[in-house]
Amino acid sequence: MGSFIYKRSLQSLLSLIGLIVLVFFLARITGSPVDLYLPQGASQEIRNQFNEQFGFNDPLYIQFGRFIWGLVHLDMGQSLQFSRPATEIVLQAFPTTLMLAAVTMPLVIVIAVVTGSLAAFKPGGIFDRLASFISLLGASTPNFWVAIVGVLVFAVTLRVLPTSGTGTPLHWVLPVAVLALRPAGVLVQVVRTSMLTALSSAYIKTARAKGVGSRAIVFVHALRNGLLPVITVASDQTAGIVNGAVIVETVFGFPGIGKLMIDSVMQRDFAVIQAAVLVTALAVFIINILVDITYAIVDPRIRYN
Amino acid sequence: QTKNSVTIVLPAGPDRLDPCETPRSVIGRIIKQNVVETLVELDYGNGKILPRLAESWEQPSPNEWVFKLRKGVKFHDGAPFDAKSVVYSVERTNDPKLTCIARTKYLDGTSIVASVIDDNTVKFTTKTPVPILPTLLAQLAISSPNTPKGEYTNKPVGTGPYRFEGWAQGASVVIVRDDSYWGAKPAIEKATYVWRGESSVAAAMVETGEADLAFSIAPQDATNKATDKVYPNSDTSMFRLSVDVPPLNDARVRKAINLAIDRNAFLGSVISSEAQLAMQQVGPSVLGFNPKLKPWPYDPTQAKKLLAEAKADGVDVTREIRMVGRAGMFANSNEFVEAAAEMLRQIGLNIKLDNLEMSQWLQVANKPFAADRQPNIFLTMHDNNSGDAAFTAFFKYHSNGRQSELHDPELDALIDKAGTEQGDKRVADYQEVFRRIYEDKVADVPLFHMVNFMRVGKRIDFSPTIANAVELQLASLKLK
Amino acid sequence: MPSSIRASGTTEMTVPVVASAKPATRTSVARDVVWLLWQDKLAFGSAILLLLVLLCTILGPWLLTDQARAVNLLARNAKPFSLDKGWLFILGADALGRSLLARIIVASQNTMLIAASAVVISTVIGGLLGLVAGYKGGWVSATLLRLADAIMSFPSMLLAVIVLFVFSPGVSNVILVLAVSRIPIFLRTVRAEVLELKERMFVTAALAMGAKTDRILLRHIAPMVMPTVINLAALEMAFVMLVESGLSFLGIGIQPPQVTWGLMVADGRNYLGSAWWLSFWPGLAIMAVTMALNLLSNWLRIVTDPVERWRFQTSAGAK
Amino acid sequence: MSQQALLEIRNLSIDFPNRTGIVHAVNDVSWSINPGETLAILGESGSGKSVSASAVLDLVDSPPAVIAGGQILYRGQDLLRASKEERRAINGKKISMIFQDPLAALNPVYPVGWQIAETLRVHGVDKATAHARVIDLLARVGIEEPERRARQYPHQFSGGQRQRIMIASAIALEPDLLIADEPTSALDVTVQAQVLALLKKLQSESGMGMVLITHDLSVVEKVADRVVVMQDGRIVESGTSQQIMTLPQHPYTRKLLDAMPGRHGFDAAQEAAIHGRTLLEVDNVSRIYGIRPGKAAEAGPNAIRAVNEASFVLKSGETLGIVGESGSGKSTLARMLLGLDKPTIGEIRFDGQDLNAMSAAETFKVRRRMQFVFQDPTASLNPRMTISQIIAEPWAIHADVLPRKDWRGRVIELLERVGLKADHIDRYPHQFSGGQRQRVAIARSLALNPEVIVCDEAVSALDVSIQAQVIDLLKQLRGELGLSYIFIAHDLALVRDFATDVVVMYRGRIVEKGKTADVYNNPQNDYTKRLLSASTAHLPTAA
Ligand SMILES: Nc1ncnc2c1ncn2[C@@H]1O[C@H](COP(=O)(O)OP(=O)(O)OP(=O)(O)O)[C@@H](O)[C@H]1O
Ligand SMILES: Nc1ncnc2c1ncn2[C@@H]1O[C@H](COP(=O)(O)OP(=O)(O)OP(=O)(O)O)[C@@H](O)[C@H]1O
Ligand SMILES: [Mg+2]
Ligand SMILES: [Mg+2]
Repeated sequence: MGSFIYKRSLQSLLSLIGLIVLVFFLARITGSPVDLYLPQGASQEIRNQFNEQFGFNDPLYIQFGRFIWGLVHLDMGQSLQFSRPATEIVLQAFPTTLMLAAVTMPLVIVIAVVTGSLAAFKPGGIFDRLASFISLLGASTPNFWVAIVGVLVFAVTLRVLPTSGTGTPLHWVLPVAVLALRPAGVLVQVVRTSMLTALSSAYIKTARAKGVGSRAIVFVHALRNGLLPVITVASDQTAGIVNGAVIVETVFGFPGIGKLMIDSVMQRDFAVIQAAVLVTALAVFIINILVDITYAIVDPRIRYN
Repeated sequence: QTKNSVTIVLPAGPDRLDPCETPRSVIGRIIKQNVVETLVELDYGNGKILPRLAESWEQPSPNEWVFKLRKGVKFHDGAPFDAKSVVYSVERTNDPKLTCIARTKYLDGTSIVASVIDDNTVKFTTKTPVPILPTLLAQLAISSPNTPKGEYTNKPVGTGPYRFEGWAQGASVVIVRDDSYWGAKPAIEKATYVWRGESSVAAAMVETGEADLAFSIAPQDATNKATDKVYPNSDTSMFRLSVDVPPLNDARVRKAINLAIDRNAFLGSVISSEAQLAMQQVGPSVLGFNPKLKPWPYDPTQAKKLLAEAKADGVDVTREIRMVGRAGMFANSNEFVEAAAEMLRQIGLNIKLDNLEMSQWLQVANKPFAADRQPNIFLTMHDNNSGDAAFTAFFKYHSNGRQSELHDPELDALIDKAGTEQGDKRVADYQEVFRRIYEDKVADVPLFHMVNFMRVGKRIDFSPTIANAVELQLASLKLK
Repeated sequence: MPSSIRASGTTEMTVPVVASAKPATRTSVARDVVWLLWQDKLAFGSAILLLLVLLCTILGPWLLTDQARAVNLLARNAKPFSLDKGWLFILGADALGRSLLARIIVASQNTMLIAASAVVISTVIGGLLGLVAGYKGGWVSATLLRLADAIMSFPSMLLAVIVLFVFSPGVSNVILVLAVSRIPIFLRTVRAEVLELKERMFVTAALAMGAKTDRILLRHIAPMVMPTVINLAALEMAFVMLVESGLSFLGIGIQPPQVTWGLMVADGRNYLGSAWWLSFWPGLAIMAVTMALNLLSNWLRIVTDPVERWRFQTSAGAK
Repeated sequence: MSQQALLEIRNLSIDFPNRTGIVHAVNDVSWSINPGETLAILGESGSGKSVSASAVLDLVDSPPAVIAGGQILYRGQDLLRASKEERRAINGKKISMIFQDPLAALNPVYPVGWQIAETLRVHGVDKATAHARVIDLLARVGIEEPERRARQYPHQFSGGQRQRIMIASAIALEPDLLIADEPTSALDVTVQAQVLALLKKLQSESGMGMVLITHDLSVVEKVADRVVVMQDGRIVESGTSQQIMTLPQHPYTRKLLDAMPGRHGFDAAQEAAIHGRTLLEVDNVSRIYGIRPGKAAEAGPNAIRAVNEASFVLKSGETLGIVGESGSGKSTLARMLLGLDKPTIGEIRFDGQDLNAMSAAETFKVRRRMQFVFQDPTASLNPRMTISQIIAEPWAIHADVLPRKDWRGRVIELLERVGLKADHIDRYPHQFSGGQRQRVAIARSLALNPEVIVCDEAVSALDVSIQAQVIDLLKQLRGELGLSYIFIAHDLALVRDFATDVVVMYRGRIVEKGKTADVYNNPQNDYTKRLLSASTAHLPTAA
């Protein structure tokens, strides 16, 4: 196991570097930031000064060299927008998104596993129909729409929740619900499908012959066999939570990394984009290593040598 | 929430809180005249200059201005407000290491130098005569001499009625009343600024009492007459036409476009009914505004006729014309351009619509223009909240202006001249500039002087004005 | 009444042959599919709905483009369920007074084009790479997976924003971005299944018969992963429509006068407080298509699985 | 009490409704069993034995199956009327079952020890007791190192070992009634004897009734008190074991008994047929599990030497029987012969060429000449392919063998040769009984007219009459085409009938090899002697 993690981390490091290089160039071909940071009527002289100061005058390979040199010294550069180190900005925003994900995903997984399994137990039954309908509803409603309707209904009309912002646990209810909606919807479907397959296997008959109760058949025997695709999709949804976070953070005014990322692209704040991608990528790589380890734990036939 | 504190919802959060950036509304609305003050204050309603930290001023020679400072004022950190601190602020603002907008937009090209005459007297020297120097100084916030030079600060220290308390990145900024303030003690003790991009959420926050004031909400969210108040935001929207590129180089085509857009139909639907039809780039409160210009009627028949005439003269009126908008330029701006494009298609023009993002939009907005560009109908929104047409005329219409499509030597001369005048002559010259552009050249398609809606909570007694486009003096808020 | 047939071993066993498996002519296959669909009423309804949408995508823009574009500011946000302005306004009008019904029909083309192309591209590429990554292992797998990780760690919104800033936000670029950013999920899902499937005895058997890798992957393993993939693809259709909508929310999606359901929802959200129908109908369209695709994919999963197919083929299955 | 039967099945009928008709899998079947008694169900493959037995434990899936009528009375209580809860309490505790297909029947993701303990735990035994009991049970069914192996997963066990794990799980709670579906088909005779003795002992201790579904007549002879014979979903004959074995009435029963292997002498003609060249050479081959590839030297305590320094030669026309203890490495050896696994040490040569040093193209050619039938028929058929697709697959792979238009005809021909019908051609594997599936696998192996067929327990799931039919077919092909076989089997009588040469394996090693007659008549090795003496086959003296 140790050597597997070591090897994986090494590979991940390589692709992380590749990713960062890609982001560096991609970001830069979206255009120069100079006009965004200066008044529209700013003179050529001032514009030159700006470019000079931030090194945008230099050829791209020199800028790249500088970036790599900084990276080696763990310096991701200064944010143009905030005039502070990009790393600092990103690390301030990241915990909020991480918290959102850490609250949302376990919730989603528990809901999905329970609902999906129960639905698969009696395919075509009332519960199955209802669960499928609701989960598909969740999977196909735009989250910004839900967010705004949520605010209008729960905060404005019913007055049971605050509209937006952070602070009390109540403030987290709507954002988490909005964020959970799609992953939960998708996962319920995935759990249901793979449970159907697992439940039709021969070993389920054995368990029934042993007198194992239906709950244990579903949650002990079938679930673990049906878990591989569920883990895969769940990890994808976890990584994708940043997408939902963009919307949720925008609507609810959460100071997270999702909105920060989009804003910094809009603002051509290259250092922040790079730092943000690095941080999310790191998170995703860690998730994926954990996922692979989970595969092997869940299914003993999969071993990494 | 305690009784004397308020929460204010802004449409966007600040990226830094440096005093030298106060002309930017994301920053100015929080700290300008609240935390940091200026020597003089602009009365946005009529362009008059009022004393603030300076008690009086005079212009001993064309290139010199002398300002007498208020006595006994202290910065929040205890440093005395005196001539030295003013000089320090000017030097800091002029530091080329910072892109302070006070310098890059207002002081650039003036080579302004401040010097101490005595503790309470400062002299400003400029290279060339700057008749509107007090107007410029209304944009320059004075900050404590302990503010570091050569780098931005996020902890503004000024002389204002409020002290900067804290900034939670991405979440909120808090300022609290400073009881040692030199002037009258405002009613509000503490203000918390938060920001929400979604207008409906911002409006909801005030409705539910989570906030007391939402700075700008979309017209369709302004559904409550009692709380939703309209104010001109000093923005003027306009389609700029690429007058050099066929078929827009033909005045008849440009006239046809002006005639084909049913501006009145937009009012009360996509655009607030409180917005004013515009005939020029600056609003009525700006020095140089020409009140005599008449709006274009909506006359598609006439427009079609003009196009037919042009066509008969060999102008290719069916060439694809690119209409460029910008997502979120103003509330419903996407809908606006869609409808406008449709109106132009109605008279037979071939319009392709592009909604660009800020940076791309700037690329099209600014010179150098692409050599092989398509004919452009380019949506712009210009805000002149400095009260003087100088900040508009040159930049938008002079041959050397960065966003000017025109190169008319007579107009250039007129603009140059107006810039050096003072008083009524200055007003008259600028009015002539705008008339010439509008009537003679038909250089663009003026649209509206825009308004914003502010939702003011029930606890607060406040009516917004054009000043609130860039600042919100908490002192003017009254609790009911 | 179905005839009774006796089960037996060697000697006299006469078991009915499943009709669909006969060396079939084209019409009988079609009839069979319809018959199988009819057995699952929900799937049947879904198929009808999708056919309808298909019809809209083909004919809609051709018939209704003008009506979908005609601005009438007087009919701004006209209420639904009123025939005063003609049947086209039965669903109400949008903020520029355009018929919502006409717009939804016209928008179906771009919406489906974007969603289907993006999903098909990512399914095919992701699926094939996943097969290879799962089956081959070693450095091939490692490379593919780390590439997938890299794409995955680039939030699709961010990728979309960057790419659409560099290139123009036209239909094909939107498709490209969405397709690329969805490849990893298919790759990883397929790979995970393949890891287990390749250990199955029938794969070993095929190997021992001399089957080449392509045959093993395409004939033996792919059909086993298909249900999962189809199911996922149906869900991804919804996701792609929603991301596209999200891009419009951020102001960088499809550009008018092009229109998609996602764009309509995004535009309509400004009026949620005052005119719910603007975003509701296109949202409903997205939902209905998602629902239909998923019901159909569930049906397909059962039909393609011989062990499950009895549900539609026996008289008992109807119970 | 004593006059009340432990379990009585009355007029049971089970149908599989199909789109075009109904398959009557079980038709008006009645039998009963008393405590302490052993009832053997004999019958043709596909005659409804497994389905009727599954019904007792509520394991027929309905739908698709429909229980069309009848009663299943457990101590007078009609199980078909009992609630799910009541049946659950009976399942595993009062009545338990050993399944025909032990690989599929074990959950792949849980350790085997856990799975055995589960039976105990769901019926209220605490964890520690259960664990101790599991270890004890594993030891009793002959699994060595039970502590360690209890922690291993099903895929790490050989076919026979899995079957024994199933047995351990089924007898864990000492049920009233044990239904054993082919419980010993994958066991070698010594282990088989051990297991049967264990079951007998349980019976005498606790009065357990046992329903034994089997093809192995020698087992029936040895343990059954009464026998019912099934054909076509019906009972065609029933009586005491003695009656049936000596005085069969029904023609089918008679056919069965006639087909019982080992009743004929060694076939002299077989030996005469061998004049071939060397086809396969196994040269000092070892396969060690649990070490890193290429690190044979560092084999630690956890390394399993599944095959240990094995060597033998196969000539064309020869049939090499491999017999031996369950878990002695026979399947592993077969896998290596087919190139599916690589020897850790040693070399396997086909036609003089090292299998593992061949180019892809050469391997491809060899694969056409060497076919196989695996131990586990269910798993080796792709569940999504029809029978015709499965059998035609070799032609799809080796494109030049047969033009596509002839496939269907040839498939039907092959099906008929292995005793299946043309009607079956478009069915899917799950629609067959265990024995039928095995025949499909055999048909497939014949498709390419290979030179060697490696048969791993190829006929153990077949009833003796079909078995005889298949063996006859194989013999016929051997005669006609000079085919060679590697024939792995537990049924010593069958090997004796069919093989020209025998290799005996014990704990991964080849302990004895030679001509069949020599080995059978004059065994040298201790293990071989034990094996032969444990064999219940009646061995007449050589002709
Ligand atoms: N799902 C199904 N659909 C249709 N027919 C089926 C299905 N399952 C089983 N059968 C048929 O039911 C009959 C009885 O099968 P069963 O498994 O009981 O045979 P068996 O006597 O146990 O045979 P074997 O000795 O080969 O295991 C067979 O003819 C089989 O083809
Ligand atoms: N993947 C594995 N990991 C560890 N041990 C294994 C693995 N596969 C097989 N073994 C062990 O190797 C030994 C030989 O197994 P093999 O399947 O060759 O036995 P066999 O002779 O075919 O037995 P049977 O007659 O019961 O089928 C067994 O002890 C088995 O437990
Ligand atoms: Mg059976
Ligand atoms: Mg074996």
